[in-house]
Amino acid sequence: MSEALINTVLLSLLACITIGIVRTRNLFGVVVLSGIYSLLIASVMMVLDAVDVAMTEASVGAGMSTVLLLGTLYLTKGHEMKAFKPPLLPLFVAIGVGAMLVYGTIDLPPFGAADQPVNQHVGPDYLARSKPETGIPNVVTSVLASYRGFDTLGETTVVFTAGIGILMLLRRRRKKDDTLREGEK
Amino acid sequence: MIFEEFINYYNYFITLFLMSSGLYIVVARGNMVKKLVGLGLFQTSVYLLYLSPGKILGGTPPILAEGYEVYSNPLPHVLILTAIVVGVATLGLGLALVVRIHEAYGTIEEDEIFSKGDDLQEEDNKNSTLPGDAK
Amino acid sequence: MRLDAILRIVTKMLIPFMLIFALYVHFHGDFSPGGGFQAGVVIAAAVVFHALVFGLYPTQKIVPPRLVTLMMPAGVIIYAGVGFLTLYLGENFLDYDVLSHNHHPEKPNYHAQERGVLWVEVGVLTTVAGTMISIFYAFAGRGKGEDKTK
Amino acid sequence: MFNVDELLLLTIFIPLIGGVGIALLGRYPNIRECITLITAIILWTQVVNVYDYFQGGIIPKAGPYEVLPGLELAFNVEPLGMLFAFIASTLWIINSIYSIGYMRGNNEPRQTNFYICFAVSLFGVMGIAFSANLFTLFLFYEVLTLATYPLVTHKADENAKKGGRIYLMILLGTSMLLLLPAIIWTGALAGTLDFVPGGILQDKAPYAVLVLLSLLFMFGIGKAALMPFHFWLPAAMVAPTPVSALLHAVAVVKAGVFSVVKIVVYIFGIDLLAETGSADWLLYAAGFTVIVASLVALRQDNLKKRLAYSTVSQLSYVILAAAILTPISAVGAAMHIAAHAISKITLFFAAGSIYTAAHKTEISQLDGIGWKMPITMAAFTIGALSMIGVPPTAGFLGKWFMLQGAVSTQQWVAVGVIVLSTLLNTAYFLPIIYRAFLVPPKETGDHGEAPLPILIAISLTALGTILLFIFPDAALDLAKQMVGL
Amino acid sequence: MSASVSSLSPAILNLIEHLPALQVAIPMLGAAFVAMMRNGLLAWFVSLIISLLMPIIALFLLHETFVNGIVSYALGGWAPPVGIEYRVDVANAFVLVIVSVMAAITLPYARKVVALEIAEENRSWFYSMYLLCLCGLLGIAITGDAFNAFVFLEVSSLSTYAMIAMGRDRRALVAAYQYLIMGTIGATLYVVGVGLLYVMTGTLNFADMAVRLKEIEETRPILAALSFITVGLSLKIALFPLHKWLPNAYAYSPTMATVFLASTATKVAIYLLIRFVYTIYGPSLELVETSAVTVFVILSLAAMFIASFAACFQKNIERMLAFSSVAQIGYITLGISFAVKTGLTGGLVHLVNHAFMKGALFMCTGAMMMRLGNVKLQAVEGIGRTMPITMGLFVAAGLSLIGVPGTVGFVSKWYLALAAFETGQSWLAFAIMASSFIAVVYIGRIVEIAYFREPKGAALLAKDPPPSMILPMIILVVACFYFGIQADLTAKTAELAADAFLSSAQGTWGAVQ
Repeated sequence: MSEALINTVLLSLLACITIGIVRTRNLFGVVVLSGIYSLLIASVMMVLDAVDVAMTEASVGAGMSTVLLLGTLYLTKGHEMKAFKPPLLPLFVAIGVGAMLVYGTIDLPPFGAADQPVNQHVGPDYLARSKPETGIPNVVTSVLASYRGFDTLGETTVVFTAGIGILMLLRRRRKKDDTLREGEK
Repeated sequence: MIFEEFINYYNYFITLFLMSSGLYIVVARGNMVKKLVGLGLFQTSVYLLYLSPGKILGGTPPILAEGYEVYSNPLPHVLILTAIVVGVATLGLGLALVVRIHEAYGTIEEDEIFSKGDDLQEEDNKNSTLPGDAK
Repeated sequence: MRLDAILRIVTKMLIPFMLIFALYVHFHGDFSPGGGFQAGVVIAAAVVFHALVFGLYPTQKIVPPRLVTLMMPAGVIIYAGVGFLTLYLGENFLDYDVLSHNHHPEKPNYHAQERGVLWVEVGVLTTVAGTMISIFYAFAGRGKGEDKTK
Repeated sequence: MFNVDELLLLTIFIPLIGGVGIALLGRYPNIRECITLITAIILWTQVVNVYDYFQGGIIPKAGPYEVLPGLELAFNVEPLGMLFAFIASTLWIINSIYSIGYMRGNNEPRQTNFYICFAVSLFGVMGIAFSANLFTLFLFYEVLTLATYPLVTHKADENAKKGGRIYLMILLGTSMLLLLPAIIWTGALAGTLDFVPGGILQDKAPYAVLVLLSLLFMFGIGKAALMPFHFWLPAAMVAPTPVSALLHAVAVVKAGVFSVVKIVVYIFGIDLLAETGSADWLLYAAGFTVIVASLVALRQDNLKKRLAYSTVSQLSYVILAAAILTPISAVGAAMHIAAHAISKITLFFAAGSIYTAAHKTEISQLDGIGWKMPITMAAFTIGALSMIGVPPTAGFLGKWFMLQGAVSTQQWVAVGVIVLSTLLNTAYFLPIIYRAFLVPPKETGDHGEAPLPILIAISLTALGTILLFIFPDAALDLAKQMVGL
Repeated sequence: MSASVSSLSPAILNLIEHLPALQVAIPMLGAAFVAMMRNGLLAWFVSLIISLLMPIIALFLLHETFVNGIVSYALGGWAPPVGIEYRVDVANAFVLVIVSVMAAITLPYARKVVALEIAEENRSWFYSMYLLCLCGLLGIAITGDAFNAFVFLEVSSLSTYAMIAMGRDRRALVAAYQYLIMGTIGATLYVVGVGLLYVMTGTLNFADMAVRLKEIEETRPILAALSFITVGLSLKIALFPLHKWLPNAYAYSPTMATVFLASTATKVAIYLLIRFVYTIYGPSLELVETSAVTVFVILSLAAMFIASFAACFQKNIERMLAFSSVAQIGYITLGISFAVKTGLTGGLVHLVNHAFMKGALFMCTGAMMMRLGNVKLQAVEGIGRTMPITMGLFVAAGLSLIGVPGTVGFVSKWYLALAAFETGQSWLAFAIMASSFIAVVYIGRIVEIAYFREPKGAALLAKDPPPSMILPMIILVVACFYFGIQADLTAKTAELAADAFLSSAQGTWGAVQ
């Protein structure tokens, strides 16, 4: 029960931070808040027993993303303009998706139960097979690199794709051939 | 009883709150950096959606060791690891685009960009001389 | 970036530890949380840290941009290469069992699995570290006005 | 050399091959026009060849070539198609001769394109004439539309562009929005699209669907110019005269009424329509078009426009004949296709001849022209008489069979329409002849007759108009075979 | 693997067995190598070789599925559902063939335009992005695992954003950004849907999911998952009204990217949607009775008409064609929503037909772009005279878009209208015809401008592009006509693919143990 309680508290904090992000117009503030957000969600992941994920989220979400966002802000502007459009459509979209999700989640199995399909069908297989088949005690690693190794290859490719894409966009060119893109100096 | 119900579904409620807020920021805000932050929130909500059902109360992380019987489900962890990586990759590419847009337009507000040409359509490409020789 | 000497010395001392930690995270990934991805991020963090304290140019002398750019595809090549190797050895794509000397199709093979996992994690590490550092270089090298670092 | 079936296929493809030849050698005007003529003559001999086989009891067939399950390309020879192919190939020769004179005489630009498109149009016509199912018919129907579009817009000025736009929009629009759904619907109902004597829709569709289908088909064939889809014809008058001749006499409108008759006879079946009465509306629609188009023609001063509305009216004669739904009137329809083709081409040739020699386009300018261009105006007179239906011209035959059919089934509306429209025909053609020969010229323009190729062509068609009356047997036989008389 | 190949030598046999993995792994590895190259020409050559290899593999796979029905390949040697499975039936193989054939045709065309539009030092990276996009698209089409599909969706999406951003002017950046936002929302919604399905079934494998869904039947998370997946993929498909990103993305991206994406990218997302609706939900939900189908029909119709009308008012040919793409997507989704074999066949055959004609049209437009600098309507005045071959091919492909009989466009329309009559919704047939008639207006407009006006400015000096670009255009246009007269290959395969989908909807895609 204490697990569930910690979980609840952390999630409530998360919701508060989210409201802060929505309302803050200073972009530096937003970046700081989103860093805190990432750390909080990493803690939630710890509570949910996802230690690998928590570690990644902490380093990527709180670390890498924040560095990138700050870098971007350094290169652009620090403040958000007031929006021209009335937020009716966005509210409608957000509420629509929310409602769809409410509709969808009402029948979901309750939190933390061991007898739901997720914990019955494929998941336990990994727990049971990892040691005898691969000899790796960290089941996340064995699933990541072996059972679903192809996903991870795809994930590596995603990183590679994004990296090349960013370099294509941002790398300083040796020669000035920017005549091709108007508006640039 | 009601409290239990509340606890049982609290994760999902927070999930959908995060998701709605993220989507709201993406659609309502015109600032391109803010939009990407909102997109991040939106993606983060998915992490909770996947991880919550995998948790078994009283379980431990899925690292097999003597003395533990109940482990949480490892599969969602693997999936979310991938999702986090995809998220940061998207964020990075998006921010790179924002930097370039700022250089090209001098602003990162969508409203200002679109006010320069109706939905990008009318803009003249008089300067778009090609680097190579066309003839 | 003319900061006081203490910071510079502390940084110089810290960075090897960060790298060692990265290696620990990587190679101990089988037994504890972590793996190639996290290790790659830590390595990238070490380089970023160095660049923040000593400036972009000195860092790029130690870790040249050309190298990190090559690391990105190199990681994918290592990872996919393991897959093609298993294909070449006559099993399915990324079926690590075949990577040991005494391979029997039916018997599980710890050694081969661990070897395969290790190599693909090396691939992940290479790509992630390379990409993260590259992105950092790209952002940092695109100063608001002039390129001060070059 | 070829077996019968290959012969049929070859016949269809001859114009296309000719077109390719013209495209390749378009740089040399003489060779180009030789190819056109030679192709036309070869095509004619081949059609005659096919006719011989056909009369000898061998029915040439090609296909079916399956496009997809249930959709086939197939060709065969049946009487009405044979008649249509024969008319078109004959008139192509004459039209080619005329074109050479006209295009050179008026120094038209882009003549190569003109000849290519003309040849491709004939390819479309041959395909339509020998089509063995609705899909093949539709395919070549659209080929014809698209191949004639560059011809209509040949002048490439604002007017031509506008005319072309209307032409394309009406023809493509009706065929895609009405005809194609009708075809697919028929396919879905009957399971086949083949032309079968007696029709394929017997017991396949309820009354309401039959009515709807008949509406879709009849209005969908925009080339038949049933009102209100007729105004592409006047719009297309911007084209050079040989093209107008092609549109009005040889190919396009004929393809339209040909398709109408074919669909009435081979898809619905005369009996089915007569029993269920699902196409009764057609009689009125056609009768309306006949009368109204004639009235509109009366008010046109532009010669080509008056001829155009005359065409609209005459086409609906054919539809009317088909709608009377007796075998004998169907014979009349077939005969009228032939008669109208040869007489209308004469009239258009005459109009073009006047334009080439005197550069006159309005009827009010024609005072006394008959004495300066006697051959042209004599031919015009013969053509006009045929339109009115006076013996000894071909126009009489069609009307005769139609009347016979209408009277035998006591459809007095049809009889009334035919009689009334004959009067109207007289009313808009006679004044032209009167002006040409009996009103003295106001101005003294110095021009003589048109160039020789034009005169040759025009004399041939005028002669044909009379010969078809005197020797109608071949055409009549085919028409009767169609309905099994 | 099958009797037909058993006579081959063991090495080849081994290779054939691993074709599903090679189909995706080769472009992936190729992309990594290409990214290392400094020479753009070499990068092009390697990409060309890989692109030419892909259709061969895809056709082999298609042949295998003809012989064996379903080809299953366990990646990593782990049997599904524990491992990731590649599961190929006629339907996947059909999509694989479309994508890879279009890739193989695009690449020869690409060398000149890429050399012209992409800065030299970015060229090899651009080809690398292209290969990654190809890899991602093939990966989505071939996989039998819901999450794996997401990963490859992202591979293709991220590379697409990067390619679009390389466009001619700064608008490309904004277009790429917009697409990035929309695309990521779409992908995330897809993941949410998959997440709900995963929570309810405990599996990610398509076939396993289908079996287990049948057991739990209609619960609300399942229905919500369907709507999340549908909306998410519809964003990727650019189904009306979620199409806003597409016109800008197609109009301002580099020519090669436009040609390749227009003929492949949305098709794969459509495939994935059909896979979910038919194979996974098919056995447990009554397809025809869901009111979702009605919504789909309405949206398809809206796309067919509104986007077609919008196309009529565009001043830029690429934008016009992009709007036309949105309309054509409407045909495909309409075909799917008939839920009968004829309709599904129509939708599927339009996948390939649309790839042919849009590929050809965008290639022609790219050639105009190359000669004129832009493709606004004023720019193309009179090019019917100065660029006769390009314009002729444009008109020919345009006829196919209109759906003139004898072209592939007609074949698609035929199936769709037939399905409308078969299902008793005759009015839909008329709607299909009416919307395709709008194509006459916008194609006709360009024809009039290109042929009835005098060339001026750049158009005066323009000439047809070099043979390396003409040839792919001709191939596609000939395909437009050949498969319009002889539709055996495309239509029959599409029919088999439709059969595969429909039989999978009966729960015969096979259970996995």
